[in-house]
Amino acid sequence: MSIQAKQEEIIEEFSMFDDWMDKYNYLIEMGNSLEPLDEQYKTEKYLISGCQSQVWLYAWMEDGKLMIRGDSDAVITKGIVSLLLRVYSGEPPAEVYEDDHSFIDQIGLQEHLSPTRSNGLMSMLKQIKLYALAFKTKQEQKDKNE
Amino acid sequence: MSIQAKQEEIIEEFSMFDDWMDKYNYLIEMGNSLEPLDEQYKTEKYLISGCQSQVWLYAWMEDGKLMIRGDSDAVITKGIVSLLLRVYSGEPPAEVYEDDHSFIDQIGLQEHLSPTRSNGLMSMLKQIKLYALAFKTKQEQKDKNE
Amino acid sequence: MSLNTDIQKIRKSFPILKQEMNDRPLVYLDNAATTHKPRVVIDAISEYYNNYNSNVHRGVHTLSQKATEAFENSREKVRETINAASAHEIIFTSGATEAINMIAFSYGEKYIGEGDEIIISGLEHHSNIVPWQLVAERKNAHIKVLPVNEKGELILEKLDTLITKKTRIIAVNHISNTLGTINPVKEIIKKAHNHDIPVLVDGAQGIPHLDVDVQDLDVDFYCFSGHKVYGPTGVGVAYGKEKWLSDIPPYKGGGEMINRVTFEKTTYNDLPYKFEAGTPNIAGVIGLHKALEFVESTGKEKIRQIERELLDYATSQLKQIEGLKIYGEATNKTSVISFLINDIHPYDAGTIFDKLGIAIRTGHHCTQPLMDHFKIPGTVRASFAPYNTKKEIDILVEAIKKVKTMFG
Amino acid sequence: MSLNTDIQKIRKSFPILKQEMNDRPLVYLDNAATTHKPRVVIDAISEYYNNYNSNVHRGVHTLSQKATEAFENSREKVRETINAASAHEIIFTSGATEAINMIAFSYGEKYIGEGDEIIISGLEHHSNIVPWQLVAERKNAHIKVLPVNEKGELILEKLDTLITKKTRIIAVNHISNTLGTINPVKEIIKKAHNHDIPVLVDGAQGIPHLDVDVQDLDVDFYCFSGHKVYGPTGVGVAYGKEKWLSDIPPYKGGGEMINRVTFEKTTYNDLPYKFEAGTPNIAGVIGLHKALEFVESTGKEKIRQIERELLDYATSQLKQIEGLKIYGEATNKTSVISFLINDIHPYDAGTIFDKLGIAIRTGHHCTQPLMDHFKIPGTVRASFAPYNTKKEIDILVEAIKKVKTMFG
Ligand SMILES: Cc1ncc(COP(=O)(O)O)c(C=O)c1O
Ligand SMILES: Cc1ncc(COP(=O)(O)O)c(C=O)c1O
Repeated sequence: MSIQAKQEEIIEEFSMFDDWMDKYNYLIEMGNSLEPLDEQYKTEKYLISGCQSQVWLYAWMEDGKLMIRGDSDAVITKGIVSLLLRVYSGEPPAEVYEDDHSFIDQIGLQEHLSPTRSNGLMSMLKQIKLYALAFKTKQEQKDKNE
Repeated sequence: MSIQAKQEEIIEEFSMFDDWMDKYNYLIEMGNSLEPLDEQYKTEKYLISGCQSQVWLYAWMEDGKLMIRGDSDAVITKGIVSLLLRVYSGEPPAEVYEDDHSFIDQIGLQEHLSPTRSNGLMSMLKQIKLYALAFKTKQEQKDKNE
Repeated sequence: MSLNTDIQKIRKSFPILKQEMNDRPLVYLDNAATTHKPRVVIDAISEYYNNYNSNVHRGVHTLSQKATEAFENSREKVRETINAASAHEIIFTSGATEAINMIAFSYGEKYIGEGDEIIISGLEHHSNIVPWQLVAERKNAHIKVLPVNEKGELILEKLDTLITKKTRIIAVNHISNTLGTINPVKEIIKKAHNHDIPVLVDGAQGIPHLDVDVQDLDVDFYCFSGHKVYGPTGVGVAYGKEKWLSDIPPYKGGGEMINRVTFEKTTYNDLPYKFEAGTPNIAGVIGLHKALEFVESTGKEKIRQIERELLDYATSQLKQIEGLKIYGEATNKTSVISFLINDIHPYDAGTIFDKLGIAIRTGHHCTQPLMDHFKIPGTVRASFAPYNTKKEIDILVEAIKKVKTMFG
Repeated sequence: MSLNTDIQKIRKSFPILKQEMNDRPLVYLDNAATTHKPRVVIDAISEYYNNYNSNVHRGVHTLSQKATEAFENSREKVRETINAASAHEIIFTSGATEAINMIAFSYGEKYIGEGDEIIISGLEHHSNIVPWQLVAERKNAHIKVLPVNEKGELILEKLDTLITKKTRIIAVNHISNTLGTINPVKEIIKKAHNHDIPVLVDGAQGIPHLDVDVQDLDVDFYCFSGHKVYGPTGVGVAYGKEKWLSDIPPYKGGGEMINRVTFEKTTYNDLPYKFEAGTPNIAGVIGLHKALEFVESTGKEKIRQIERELLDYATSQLKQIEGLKIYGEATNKTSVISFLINDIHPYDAGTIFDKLGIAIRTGHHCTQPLMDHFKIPGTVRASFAPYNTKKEIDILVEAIKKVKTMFG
């Protein structure tokens, strides 16, 4: 499924919720079912700064796709990590890099987008884009050299 | 003439002025006719701090009376110095020390009394009282010893 | 009068309390971070700008005189409030943090050298830790820490063994912002003075709740912020005994703090100006005056009585919630409750509280070493002011139950 | 539109201008000391306290988010105003004085050592002299002074001979507060950078009058105060190039400026927070935003045009008064006139001006070395803002004539 398609799916899922409680309960559910990050990656190196809770994001390339794993010590944050992973993990880095993450707005989590939010959704997105850019550049270099 | 009498005289003089201009012109006149302080006393030691203009006050005892001379580089300030000298110089230090300088209020110069006024009328009064206290104490000590 | 009548009367003075947050009536339980401002404070600031805005000191004109008088009257009000011996022992700063930095720097320049020791406590706010670390680093001195027991109280007996011939100063807060513990600063000062060691008390949380008498405490330095005692942001106070303030070098250089400047040699102004370089926060200082008047007219005794009732009520209600653990159970504490619910992350809880209209602080509250002591990443902290109500505590209790279910 | 129509429109924004002083309409000519505040600034402060007062950063709740957003939006506005490359190069301080002290301390800690040299100019305000003297004293470094000519201009050619291999920094103001001289800071910076020497510009008087583009100037540090640019008291800005700010150590320690605190080791937060210890002047920062918007919507070009006309008119009027001497006749100057009337003491003149409703500054204007240069104790200084009128200048001229008669 493309980034676009996955985002639309999520928007549809969230459109079913009438109130914030249901939405947060869903985020919590997703947070609780997030596959835990291997302890070896829960280090300073993978820590996203500027969050009230700790968030780690780890990424690598597999068959030309950007693979991401992440974790947090707070459940709502884990839920958000889970959303981001669902959308971006397994996609070509170039597409991840170019996406405008407008779905966040559309599922009513725009309040989390403010750069001053201490949950760091903005920081997470930034980190994912940085990973994408790094791998994209690497790949382009490789393609050129071949 | 007693401190009290001199103050009453000044109050009467000032009561003749209808507006601030006449009052200030009188202060300026007094300032201009103030006998200049001997240069040897225009030093750091006799300088009153906290004034926008420089003010020096020098005092000594003569026949049991507190004698004061003073000067300033600003004329209005000199006028005020002149007023103070007229009232306090030549009087017994104990009386100078105890006077409540209420005449300042009554001649409409109360605005100069604020401790935050940078002309330092308050500082001048304080210094005169300090001189009075010092000489008064000295005299009392002497009287005791005799 | 009943408690609630008193509270309702106080609430009327605070315009912000009519606000909603997330479509619910605002329940503001973040008073240890900053208190709200009564109308008199807000009006005093507007009035200053509308009627007599002017730079202070050295201005001959009436506007400047008016501003200067209002500014200096505030200094006198602060003096009276903490019963300082003299108004020139009151230095206006931009806040408690700057006040502590100023003393740490200036005292440190003169009295702290290589190998010397500074004692702080395990309960301190970063603002009373990092300034000392900066001095210690610059001077090659050491920090020693007075430890905390499981109830969140200082272990006073340990002080005797910490004090050595190399101890140069002791810095401790009056009240812990995270736990609410009221520290025995008078005893600490007495012990310190027995060894001729001065004491700085971080009164950021002390001033809003306690009667502070710096002469009775015999404290050497006392620092606090305006914004935590119903006053404006950007203004604080460093009180110091005259003998110290005249003795230690200035902190910042600039306008007002000098007597005479030449390129070769500069002489400093008298106290308090020696420590007040540059144009001060005039509006802030004037607002602080009104805030202290507000506290006085409300009555510190009344404030404490309300806060005590709120604390007792909240504590008993929270204790009934299974899985809720309160951090900080000092015998002598003020209206702050830090807690955790099961193993729910404070951030998760805070997010839901916010949705329910409750403004509450979560995290380490700038006391990471204390969090390390309890081996937790942070807490949820409810802190009460005399405009809070029992009903608001009920709302908090309901919210906690909801959080428990959501993350259960 | 005529000049006067423009001025009248601007005047309407400033509530204080309706005040009387000593029973006469207030003629406020003390704008270099502090400017008045437009209604939008005063209202923004009340609005903050009435609607969303809260401590900033790290608060999960909506109130704290709102305050933080307003606070950070102001930072972005400052960035835009001076065209900094990045918002995190904008450090909020309590004023220009603190900003300069901060840079002098932090830069000095890292880069100034024994025998090193600091160049300042003969036109400096005490706030850009004393901080460097304090650093020089601590580090055993020396101050060298770029001299001033009789017109009150810097003698730029002398800079080449002052710069040596030991020069570590050059600090100079953008505009002299006493004389109005606009200094050739761009040339100074170019010369300095040829020798890899950074430059701090004291922009306290620059920001209200000039278009400042820190990237175009290529200036390393630029400092100013809010209260001199129609903003609140107690807030200022230190701009620094990222490379410097990340490089130099923090100035104050406390909340917000840290990343992680333990008693053993503390790591500092990213820019700009590393330099913003403690609760900032939130209301002040929010008010500054509105002040900069006010300047923008009025138009700097318009402001300069009005000020230029007022300056030209006042200069020509004052020059016609016999015995009046103007200090500061730089070719490139802003709306400040310092003068003396015969040998009448500035204090005497100021006292009479005050009685006539004119708020004007007298004294050394915190530039004693400059007064020494001219061998005078002080001046009378009239400084104009775009809300001043030609009529007010006429009132000043009449007052000067009266002063001449009274002390004649
Ligand atoms: C040129 C200059 N530099 C620095 C300052 C200091 O500004 P503040 O007193 O606002 O810190 C001033 C203000 O008088 C000034 O005119
Ligand atoms: C105990 C304590 N000390 C110091 C501070 C610092 O105060 P400010 O941030 O107002 O400078 C605080 C505020 O959080 C505090 O609670």
